[in-house]
Amino acid sequence: MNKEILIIGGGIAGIQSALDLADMGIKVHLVEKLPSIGGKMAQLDKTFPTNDCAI
Amino acid sequence: MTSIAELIDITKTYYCLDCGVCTGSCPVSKVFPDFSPRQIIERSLYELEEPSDNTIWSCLTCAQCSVRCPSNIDFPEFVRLMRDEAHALGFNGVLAHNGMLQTIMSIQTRDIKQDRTFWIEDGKTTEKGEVFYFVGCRPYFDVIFRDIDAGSIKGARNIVKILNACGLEPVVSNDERCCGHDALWNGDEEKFKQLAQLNIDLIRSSGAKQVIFNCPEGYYTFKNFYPKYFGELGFEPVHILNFLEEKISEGVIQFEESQGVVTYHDPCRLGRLAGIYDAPRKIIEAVPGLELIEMPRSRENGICCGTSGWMNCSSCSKEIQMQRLNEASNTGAGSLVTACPKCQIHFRCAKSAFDLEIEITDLYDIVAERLKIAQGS
Amino acid sequence: MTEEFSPKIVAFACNWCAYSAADLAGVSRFQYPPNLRIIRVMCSGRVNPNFILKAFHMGADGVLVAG
Amino acid sequence: MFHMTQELIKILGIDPARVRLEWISSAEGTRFAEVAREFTEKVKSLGPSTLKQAA
Amino acid sequence: MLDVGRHPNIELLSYSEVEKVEGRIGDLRVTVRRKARYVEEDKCTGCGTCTEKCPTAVPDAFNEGLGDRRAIYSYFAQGIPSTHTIDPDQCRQLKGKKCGICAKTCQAEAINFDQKDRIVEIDVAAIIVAVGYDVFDPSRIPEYRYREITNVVTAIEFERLLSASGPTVGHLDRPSDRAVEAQIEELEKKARKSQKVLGKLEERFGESSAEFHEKYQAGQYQGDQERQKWADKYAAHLSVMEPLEDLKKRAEGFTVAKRLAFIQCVGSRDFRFYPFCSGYCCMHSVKEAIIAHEHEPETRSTIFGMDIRAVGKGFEEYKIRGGDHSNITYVRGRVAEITEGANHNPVVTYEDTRERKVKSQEFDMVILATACAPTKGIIELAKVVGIELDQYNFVKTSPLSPVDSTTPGIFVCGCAESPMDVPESVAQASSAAERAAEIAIQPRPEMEHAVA
Amino acid sequence: MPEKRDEEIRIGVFICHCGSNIAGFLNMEELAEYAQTLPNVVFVQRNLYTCSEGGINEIKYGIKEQNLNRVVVASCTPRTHEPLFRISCAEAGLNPYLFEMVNIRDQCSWVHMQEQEDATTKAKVLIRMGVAKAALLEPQEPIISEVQTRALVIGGGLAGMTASLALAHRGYEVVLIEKESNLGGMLNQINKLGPTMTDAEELAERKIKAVSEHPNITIFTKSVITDVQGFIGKYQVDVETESGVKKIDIGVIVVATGGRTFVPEGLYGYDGRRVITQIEMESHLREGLDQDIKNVVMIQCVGSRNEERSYCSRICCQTAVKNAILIREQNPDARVSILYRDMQMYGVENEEMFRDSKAKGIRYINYDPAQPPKVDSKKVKVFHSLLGRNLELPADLVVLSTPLIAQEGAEVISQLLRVPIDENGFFLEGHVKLKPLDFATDGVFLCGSARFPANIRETVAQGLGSASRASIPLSKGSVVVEPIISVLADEEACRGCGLCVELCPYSALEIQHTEKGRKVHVIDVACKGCGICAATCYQHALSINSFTDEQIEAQLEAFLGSSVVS
Repeated sequence: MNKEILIIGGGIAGIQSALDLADMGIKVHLVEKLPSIGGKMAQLDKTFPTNDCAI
Repeated sequence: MTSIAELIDITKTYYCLDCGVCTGSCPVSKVFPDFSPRQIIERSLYELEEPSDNTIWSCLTCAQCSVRCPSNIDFPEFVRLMRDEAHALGFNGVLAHNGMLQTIMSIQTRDIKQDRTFWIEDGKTTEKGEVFYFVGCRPYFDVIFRDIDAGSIKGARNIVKILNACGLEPVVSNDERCCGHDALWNGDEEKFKQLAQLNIDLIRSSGAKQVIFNCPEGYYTFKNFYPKYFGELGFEPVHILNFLEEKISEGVIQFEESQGVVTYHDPCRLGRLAGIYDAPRKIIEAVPGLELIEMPRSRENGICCGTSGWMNCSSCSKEIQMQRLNEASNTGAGSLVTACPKCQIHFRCAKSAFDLEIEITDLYDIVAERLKIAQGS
Repeated sequence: MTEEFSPKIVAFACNWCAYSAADLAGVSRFQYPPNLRIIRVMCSGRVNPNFILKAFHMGADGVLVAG
Repeated sequence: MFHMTQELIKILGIDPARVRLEWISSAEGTRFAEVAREFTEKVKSLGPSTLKQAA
Repeated sequence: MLDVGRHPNIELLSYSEVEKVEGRIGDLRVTVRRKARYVEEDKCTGCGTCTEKCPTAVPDAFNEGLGDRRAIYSYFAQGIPSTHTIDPDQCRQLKGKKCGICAKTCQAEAINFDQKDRIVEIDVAAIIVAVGYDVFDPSRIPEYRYREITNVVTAIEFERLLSASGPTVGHLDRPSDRAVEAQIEELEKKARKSQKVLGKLEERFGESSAEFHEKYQAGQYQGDQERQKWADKYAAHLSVMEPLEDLKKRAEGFTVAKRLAFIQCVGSRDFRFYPFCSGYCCMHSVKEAIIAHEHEPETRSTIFGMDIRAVGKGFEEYKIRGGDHSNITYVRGRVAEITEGANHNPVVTYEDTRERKVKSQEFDMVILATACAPTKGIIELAKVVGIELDQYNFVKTSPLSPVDSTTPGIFVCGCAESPMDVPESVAQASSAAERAAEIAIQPRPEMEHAVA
Repeated sequence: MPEKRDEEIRIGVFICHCGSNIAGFLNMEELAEYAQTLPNVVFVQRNLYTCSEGGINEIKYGIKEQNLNRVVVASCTPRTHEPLFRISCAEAGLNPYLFEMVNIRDQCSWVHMQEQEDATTKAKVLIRMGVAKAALLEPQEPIISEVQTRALVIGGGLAGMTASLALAHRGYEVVLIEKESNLGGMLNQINKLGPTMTDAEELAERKIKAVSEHPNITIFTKSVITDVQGFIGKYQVDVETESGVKKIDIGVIVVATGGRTFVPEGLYGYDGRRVITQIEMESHLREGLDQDIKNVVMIQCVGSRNEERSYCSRICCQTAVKNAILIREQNPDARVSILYRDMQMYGVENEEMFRDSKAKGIRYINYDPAQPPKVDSKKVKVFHSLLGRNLELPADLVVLSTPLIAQEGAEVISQLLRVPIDENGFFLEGHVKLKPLDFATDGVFLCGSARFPANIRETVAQGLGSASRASIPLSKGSVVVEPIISVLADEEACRGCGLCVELCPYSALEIQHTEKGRKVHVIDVACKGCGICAATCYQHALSINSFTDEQIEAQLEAFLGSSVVS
């Protein structure tokens, strides 16, 4: 059994860390203080330089 | 005397980002497009700017640039040090009134017997005590600017009246000297030091623990430059506005009903350089019936009255004063209130020259005339 | 035909883009006419030209390909 | 390829305006509704597909 | 984002905060407060019926206060989890008033006003701090008059105005115009009400209010108390209608914002606030200007900055493309002051440092590219987790171990470490995952040899 | 795949009320009645919330009790709920790919609130379309492919060494190949690393020692890859080493080939002696600067941000500032001026170093690219655009900041690995924002200046990050892919033309030489099921599981041929 990891913050960085670890088979606890994850990135309309959607 | 290289190190002007905030903020640049604090600094970094260059005398040292400078460059201080060096090399700015005011300052460095308390009349003052009222140059101004009705003496009387109303009998002395502010900003550090020393000795000998100012320049100079040159003073400079604000909140002072709409002009030394923005406004608002309207450029963004240190009273000064009076007039206020005797003189001068509608009022006139002594005090 | 003409429209929608946009339209309650029927594909690249032709052949009045 | 389809349709006597290609990102719920509305109106204005009647 | 919600290895503790961390690397015990949502997470289907019925409107934080949400809400439409939340500071029921409409509406019976905060304890081997950043509050810069001039907004506010899912559904309506429109709506509501009252009176007396009023003013109905009331009502109605008509006339002239100014380094590269460069703002502004131009081809943008920092892959090209095809002008100069001109237009005063001239220019809107500020909670969190911060309150690291905090087993990534843009954050997040995995992975028996 | 066509098709339709979100706007009774009439439908059930535990149990119950072999749920969006329902089917013993979802909420009740009758009709058609597709669904099995737990790292610079060490530390075998005779890459050319002024030589030595001593890492220097076959988990790579070609089985590949500095031949009088590049400056500083050098002028953006090379190379400004500081440290009297266009000192550390350099006496002069500086003997003439005047700066040494450009041989590697490079020759990641360290092709990863110029901090972060990404398939030991992928449905029909191979964005197709001739082969694990191949195949040979032509056409037919729509 692998040990578990805690991630504090559910923005783009926290999400990416969580997915990487979870995909490695490591159990992750993702703590976010707001009601939903997504962080600032979710507030962005589109991202440069490709102008595609942010989420 | 400091070399340019030392001066750059002292003021850290090398942090300049060449961003142009100073030039964009500068009231002088708006009138003289060639004047640019940023460029003066950049030139000095390459030794292209010399103390002999006239540019440094145009600065109003109003600190509009320095409070906005993202690199915290104290441009007024840079200018002051440059002027210091220029003065030592024999260069000076264009002195207003043929340098008469500077001469008066110089005379005060001597061993003289002044008669500057003639105005006191029925005010209660003393010769020794806890509280010293530093009157400043009002007695001289009153005479010099009688033609434009500077009302400087009236202002001094008002202060004594207010202090008396609060139960204080301040020390007022014939031996008071000019605070040295203008000498400092004219590049004459030596004169400043002589004047300051005489004042410090006088106040110490009076036994005062607090020195009350109504002149923003005196307060600013005592607060910042006296300790810088002379260390611990042994007494505390207090501005009358802070004193008044406290008395009002304590309920010691109240005002009679008044009416009218006024706007308030923040003097640079009082606002940007001493951070006193709220007190004058609270005082005006404490007068029942008096309405305060703000000008677009107020508080941190308040503009200079156009002249400083009795120097370079140029077309630029007049232009800035016109702008300001029009701005005040456009608010719909009947009167432009200020708390600095010099701002008042400059505005009155401009008003007389251009025949404008707006009144110019000393804040202490408002306070003293409507003063209502609280019961029992 | 006395009734107002109500066209039949086929919409091929990419799962990741237009289909999720349609979901968002739903969540946000944006109203639009009920004529269009979505066929979900994993990518608009899946839409063979023949699908479009066949849709017309079968009687579609319009075809929307939304990537 | 879409272009090709449009050309074919034109030759087949079907108004090319009956086919439409749109890029709608996942954040553009409004645009989806807008396109749906516009396109429905457009097709309505074109009337029933002639193909249908012949068939 | 969706993947996080349904990954079997991820336990999502949203609406939660870390309160305590004990132990050491490889063996940490973490206490987490799960704040009460007053909605049962396993019952709520996220259908949103409750929000339609909730009577309490609250400024919507996700939309930077530019729109409203309800006291029961989902943080944003596509949010994960889709579970709704009741804002205890705003909910009428929770504030002791009578309401409970949401509970009545919810067929899933998910509303639970008695829910309490829960404390959970988790044992972990390592922690990754990814708390991001806060947007610098530009009202700290008096010369930009952010609070006084409505058409001066932050870049993130502008982002919501540009967004199809935002409060203006992507139209660049100016905040000053939106305020007038809100006023019109308000007055129309009042007008409808008073019109209704007048309607009844008109029916009763069989003449229009206007006709009546003319006669009344001519002195016809003196002493008639009923009619005097009518006259009063009519006067009240007019006092609503007159400003309403004025506003409506004004609103006729409203168009979307077309002249945009973007101001760089608002709070960044500034000794008064944050001396560092926030890294992403220049490109963020370029992007916003390009998107604004896509929305409305007449849009002209001016980007005011010192160095336009276009250092990422494709960024310089993107910047130039913006200039060539999206009507963007780049001016070298930091804006000295923003004042308010006619029609609520912000006026920007600056020195064009290349032309060495001070200019003032009027815009429809000004967008402030605000600094990447450390989060407010970071100092407290650093204490709880036991890590050092740098002089600005970012988590301290070193260039050769860019995601290791000063405490073994605690890692950091994204803007909690320092300002950075999205790809750097993503790359750093993977690095932090790598470092954490090194601690979490228990070597399989056949591997033990290799690791030793 | 078992042929199940003979079996009787028994479809169960579950219609969700979603509280009142659907039931409040559609006539649910009518829907259920209508569903009952559809071909192959043997069971119809309505639920308040199909996704609730009760709803799920009813699906399971239906599968068992009603012998359902297809399940259709008419509710919300498959984007959020399909996985849940698929798992539920599987738990009841039904192949999860015999499930179909119909979205009557997001596409119907919520968007046609005012037109309840039309909305109900639309919902009927949507269910009819779903049922028609469901009847044609085939069971699918997840695709599982073994992964060799060995990584290949191409490039032995800081990025490659960091990635290798991380992977090796995690217990995986690493093969590290370097085309030069020594590891270290660009570190070998650098003096000190900003902003902490770490000694590059010392760092390189430390890293090389760690890599060389690690039992899990095999190093081949003076080696290049010459052939790559296979796909994620199962690559066969030919490495040409000094001792001949080695064939190595590899699971994942990390590209860390770095970049190289542009040599400014013919620019500003570049001669490598008095006018040099920053990288040449590094060796001057390493050896100790000549004390006669009193005036140094640096020029930024030499060979970059121009017509020919439009990008900003990200790290040259940092390098210049760092070297300027070091020059002043060695020759405290030296005047150093940096002529720049934009100082790209992004972030916390860079801006800090920039500021400090000013306090240390470095001076910055902004020049306009339209009026570039002129380098004469012993001086540089420049128009200071922010002062509006010409300056003449004495110069004993002129240092040109040139960009990092794509590595030699990057193109060859891109062809061998079938991963793209951008217009500047740097490798093109899977997504510029969201997948900076991945390629679109699974199994190949990217870090360091091979992607784009990166400083030390960024290089280390990316090295670690790419190790994280690469370790995911390694840690699983296998790759599991949803079977919604392309299949060669009609092998006869395929002529091996290769059009699909070219168009596939994920390199998931290849041409194989079989007994029947050239045939396309789908690399299951690499396929994302986008269907571009199936849409373009002239021969109709390729199909997509769960999105077959027949299924899509059945949906079309169910819609357009249906009688319920007037």
